[in-house]
Amino acid sequence: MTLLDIRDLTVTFGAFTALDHIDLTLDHGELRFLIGPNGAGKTTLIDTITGRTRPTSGTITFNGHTLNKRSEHHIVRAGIGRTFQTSVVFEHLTVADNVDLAASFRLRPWQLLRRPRTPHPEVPDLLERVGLTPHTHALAGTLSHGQRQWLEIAMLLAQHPRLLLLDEPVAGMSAAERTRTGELLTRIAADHTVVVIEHDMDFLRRYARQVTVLHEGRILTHGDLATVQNDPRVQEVYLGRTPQETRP
Amino acid sequence: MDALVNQLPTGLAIGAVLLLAALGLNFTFGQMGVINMAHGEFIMVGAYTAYVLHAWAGLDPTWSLIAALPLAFTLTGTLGWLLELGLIRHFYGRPLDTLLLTFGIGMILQQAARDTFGAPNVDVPAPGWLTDGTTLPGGIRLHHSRLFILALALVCVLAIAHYLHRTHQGRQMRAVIHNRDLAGVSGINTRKVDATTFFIGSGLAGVAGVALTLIGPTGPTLGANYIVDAFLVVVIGGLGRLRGTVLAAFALGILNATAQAWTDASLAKLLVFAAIIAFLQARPQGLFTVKTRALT
Amino acid sequence: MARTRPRTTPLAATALALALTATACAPAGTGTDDDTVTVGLLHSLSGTMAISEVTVHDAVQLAIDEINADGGVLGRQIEPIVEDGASDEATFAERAQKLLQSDGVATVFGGWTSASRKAMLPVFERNDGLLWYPVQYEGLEASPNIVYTGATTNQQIIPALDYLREEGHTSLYLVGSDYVFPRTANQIITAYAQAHDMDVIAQEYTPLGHTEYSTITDDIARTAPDAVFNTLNGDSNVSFFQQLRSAGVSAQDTPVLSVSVAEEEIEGIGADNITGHLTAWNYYQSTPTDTNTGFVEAFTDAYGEERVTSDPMQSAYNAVHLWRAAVEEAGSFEVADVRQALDGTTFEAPEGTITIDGATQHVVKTARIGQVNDQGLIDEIWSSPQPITPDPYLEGYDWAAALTG
Amino acid sequence: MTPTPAPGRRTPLARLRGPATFLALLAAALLLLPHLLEPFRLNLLTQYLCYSIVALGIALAWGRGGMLTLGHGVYFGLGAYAMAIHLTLAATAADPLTRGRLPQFMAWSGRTELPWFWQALTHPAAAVTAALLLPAALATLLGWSVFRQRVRGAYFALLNQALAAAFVILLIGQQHLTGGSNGLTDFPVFAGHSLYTPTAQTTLYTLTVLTLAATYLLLRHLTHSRYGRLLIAIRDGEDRVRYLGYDPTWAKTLAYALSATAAGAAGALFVPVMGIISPTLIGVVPSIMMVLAVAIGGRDSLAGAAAGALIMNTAQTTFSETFTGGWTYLQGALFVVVIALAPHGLAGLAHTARAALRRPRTPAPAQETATAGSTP
Repeated sequence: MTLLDIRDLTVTFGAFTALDHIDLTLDHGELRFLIGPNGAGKTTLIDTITGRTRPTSGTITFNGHTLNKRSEHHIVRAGIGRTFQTSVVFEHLTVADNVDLAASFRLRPWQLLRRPRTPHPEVPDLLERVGLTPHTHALAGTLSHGQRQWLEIAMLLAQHPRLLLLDEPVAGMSAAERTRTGELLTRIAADHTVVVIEHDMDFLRRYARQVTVLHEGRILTHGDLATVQNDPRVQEVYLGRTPQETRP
Repeated sequence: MDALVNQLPTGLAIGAVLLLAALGLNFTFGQMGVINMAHGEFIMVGAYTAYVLHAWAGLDPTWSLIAALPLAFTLTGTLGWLLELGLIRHFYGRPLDTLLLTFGIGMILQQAARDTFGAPNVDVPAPGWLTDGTTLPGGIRLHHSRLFILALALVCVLAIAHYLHRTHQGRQMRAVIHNRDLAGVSGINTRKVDATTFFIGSGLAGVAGVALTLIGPTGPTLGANYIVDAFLVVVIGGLGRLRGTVLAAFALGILNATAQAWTDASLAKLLVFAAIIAFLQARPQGLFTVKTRALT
Repeated sequence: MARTRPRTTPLAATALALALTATACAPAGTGTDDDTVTVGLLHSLSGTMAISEVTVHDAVQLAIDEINADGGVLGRQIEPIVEDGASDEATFAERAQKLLQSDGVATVFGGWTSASRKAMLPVFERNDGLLWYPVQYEGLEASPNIVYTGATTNQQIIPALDYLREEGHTSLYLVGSDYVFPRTANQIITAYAQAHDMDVIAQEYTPLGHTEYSTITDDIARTAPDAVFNTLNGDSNVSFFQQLRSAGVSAQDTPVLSVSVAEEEIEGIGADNITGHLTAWNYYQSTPTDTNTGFVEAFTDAYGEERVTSDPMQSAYNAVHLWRAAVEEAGSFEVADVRQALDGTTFEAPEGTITIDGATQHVVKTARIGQVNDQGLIDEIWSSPQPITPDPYLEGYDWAAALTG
Repeated sequence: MTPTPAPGRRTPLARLRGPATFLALLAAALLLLPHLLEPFRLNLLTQYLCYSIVALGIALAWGRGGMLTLGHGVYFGLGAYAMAIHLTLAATAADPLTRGRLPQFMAWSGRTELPWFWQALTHPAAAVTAALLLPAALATLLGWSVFRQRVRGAYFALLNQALAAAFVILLIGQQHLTGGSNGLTDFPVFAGHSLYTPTAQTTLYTLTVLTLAATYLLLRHLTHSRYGRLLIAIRDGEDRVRYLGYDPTWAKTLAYALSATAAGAAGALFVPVMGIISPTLIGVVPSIMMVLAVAIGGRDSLAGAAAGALIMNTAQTTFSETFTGGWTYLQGALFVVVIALAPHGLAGLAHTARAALRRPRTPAPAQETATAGSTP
């Protein structure tokens, strides 16, 4: 059953075409990896789905509703959550408050104005899931890079999205942190639809099932990891230029 | 329509003054995001440079005007450079703190001017050839001092455009603005570029100050009178866009002149403010925008 | 880094602040003892108005020094308590209150802008103090707690109009800063013009501190009025005269009569730009009286050769002498007694003999029209036939009846 | 970086300390000071406390919400003018000589009848309501329209500044409605009571202290609600907040409007206390001064901000009485030093000093902060 349906999506910035007639569908419960060299349009695609960038033409349908002209917070409320390449948690709030804030967005405005006696009931459980329980009352600004990414994932889960879009969740992580994140992802994917942008080939090999390759704003190919890896066009795209394992 | 044509020279003249005052901000605010509230006081320092050359060094009005332009540029540029070096560079990324900080600096500079030159306005006589005007056939009067300021503003714009696009340093500056980290790893000394940007931006304030002595009072609060409008010009033009600043300055100038002809100067200012709010509804980022992916 | 902070520390800071305020509130000195009498000097020594008010402050100081050298008032030396109005009306009111309540001064010399006077007025009325206000103003006021030593409208604006009419200038162009004095003055001018067959071609107001006058100067060049009546304030005059000149308007064809441009402003405007134009005051540095020669000499001796004297300075200087005369007449420093003695008090002032009119507490004075010369001084070219009795509400002028409402 | 005690884990004593200090201060301010201070000083203190109320609002909008509002003079002015217009009408009606006539400046500006918005303010209750609602309405309108378009940071600050400049021009230009640059002055009565008696001054003082305390409690409640956290989140990452499903527009508009209302209330109190309101009290520079007082006191502490306004105004009076021109240098230097070296203001300094006293010679390793929850 289709959850997200993108038809003929084009995004241009002035003379530059970032996305060029993209068609893409995602089914319920899928774990999809999105790869491609720098400038392929991966982040632009996520930005466009989440309302950060406006499509020049084409339609995005989520769960039967068109998202084209909705603003970011409406799209979140419709059930799409995302993270960013550089993690942005609220450094001056505690870890628990970060998650609590993410979990409370469905409260009515006047409910927000009340002084909370206890944090949102789901907070301890969510922190447990991402392994941040010992840091519950620490300021988010004191977390390490990996911990911040996990906090972001916890905040994302707190929103109960139907679709999670993760932009390079393991970039800059240590090997141990990657493993932990990978396992976390697998668990999450069991009951969510997840799209992951990732460069790290090793990580892909370990956790990816379905992979979509973007190149210069177009979809180059799509399939399971082995098929994609053996596609000569993909090899050319990646080998024909400098390897793009990491970004600055 | 007729009124508009009549008001065009005045509008251009007001626009040229705004442009001169705002050009420096285009560097410090537009390119670097630093709100330097002491910019107005730099303008004042430029004006007093012209005064000192005339009254203390005894140059005649023409020579003191000509000599004051480069001298004021260097002087206020150096002041700006020192300010950047001593204070502002520690506050990049905190524009609002910089704003308050430089307001304090401005207060000090203003009082210093009052103590050095006295509270009353001083006389900076314009050269004889600038105090006259020419009447065009249509009855439109061209003030020579205004023409001079317009020409000076255009020369500055061309010089800046040349610097940014045709010189090595200028290209480096644009590279730093476009992507600071990338420029840094490509071997550009971003600290040096910041300092240069601030030097030029502040120096332009000095040039504006010299020009303003031709049409207004020279006193300790000279710069403060222009600063609010000058910032609005940069906001409307779009941060860091030279084209935008030029267009916005003249648009505001003409709007002001037309509104003034239609009502009076007080209401004209209000109308202009309302127009700015309305404009920002349509173009919150100003006339010309730089797309960025940065998350704020 | 911002943090959610415990609330106790800032509250303690508040406590500290309160304590500080309390210490700052130690009781201050008292009014008079056997050898001295304290008076308040309250002008803007900082801020935008300092330009004008510092000179007035200096003139008051000069008068105090003269009187002290001459044996003081009722045998007591005058001890001035100087306060800074800081170009801010609230500060004026606040300092006036301090002078009257905490310092208990005998009288206060102060103010320049109408706004500062209006701000101080209730303070003086509430505490029954006495303020000496030295600047020409828009009239419509006669508080028993203020003595007005500058001109009211019928001693400056109306004589100026009389002069223009005598000269045959019947079409007038009005330019003013947008505040009380110019607006009121222009109302009077308009009513006067209607009653005397003169034309008011235009009335233009610009915000205080405005510097863009080319729209107006070009308009003056185009409409070619007989004269311009200028009520611009301070800085704006500089831009106005510069731009008027480059608009090609000359003093011969279209003289500008200014009521707020005195000797000390001419330096900033540039004598070149204003030579030949007219002013209306009651006193000029060049006013030919013996007292004036002495006054100018004493002033330049005290404050420097390059300093000039002007009407408001002279009025402020007169105020101190008038106060002394009234006190000595009353034989008392009490405000009620001094007020009783005000009527008829005279002083041989630099502008000539002046007398206080007890009914209005204004000063009877001669109106003078001057012309700016290329030295930056003003030459008297016309004066009213006799000293004019102050009429702040213009009750003696039929054509002004509609104005007072 | 010092850790923050978690709200839930404070000891009962710490729980008590805040409210106890607050009540002690309030009692001292209400019961002691009126007897200790001579009337003139009490009057000054009341004025300063009015600015403290403004500071509380700015601390909410700027310190929490990151909206640098350089135009709070406008909201202060709206409250002040609403009250001043009412008091002018009351003064005209109270004096048998002027009863039934227009205020003098109006007659002289050529008006023949009272403008409608003057008439609307005849009743004291109407004046108080307007003093609170007008600032709120203008701030809501302006805030909503610019926040919706995501105008923020420096742009917002500069727009506010331009608003202050335009408002002053309007007040001066519409002399026949506003009294022009002279402003409005001389207010002997309010609701039938003389304002010139010592009792009236003490009553005004009490009223100001109570308003300050109420504003403090209200805003403190808000900063401890989820809304307070949301504001901090918006300050630190407005775009990120959108992806949490919140619309920052209403949250920011609310904070801005509340802060404007506080300024309006302060303005309404200021007028009978000071006896004057005029354009120079509310223009660009006074507006910046209001913000600087908050910077000095500590932008992220409500009480610090209020104390900042009190201290700055006290210092202004004390120092400018002693050395007139030099005060400007000192003030300028003070701003530079505080913002450069103590970005959290005096409250931040006090906090650091207290922390240093409490834990002498215990170097705080960076890691410790990660488990900061248990630190007292």
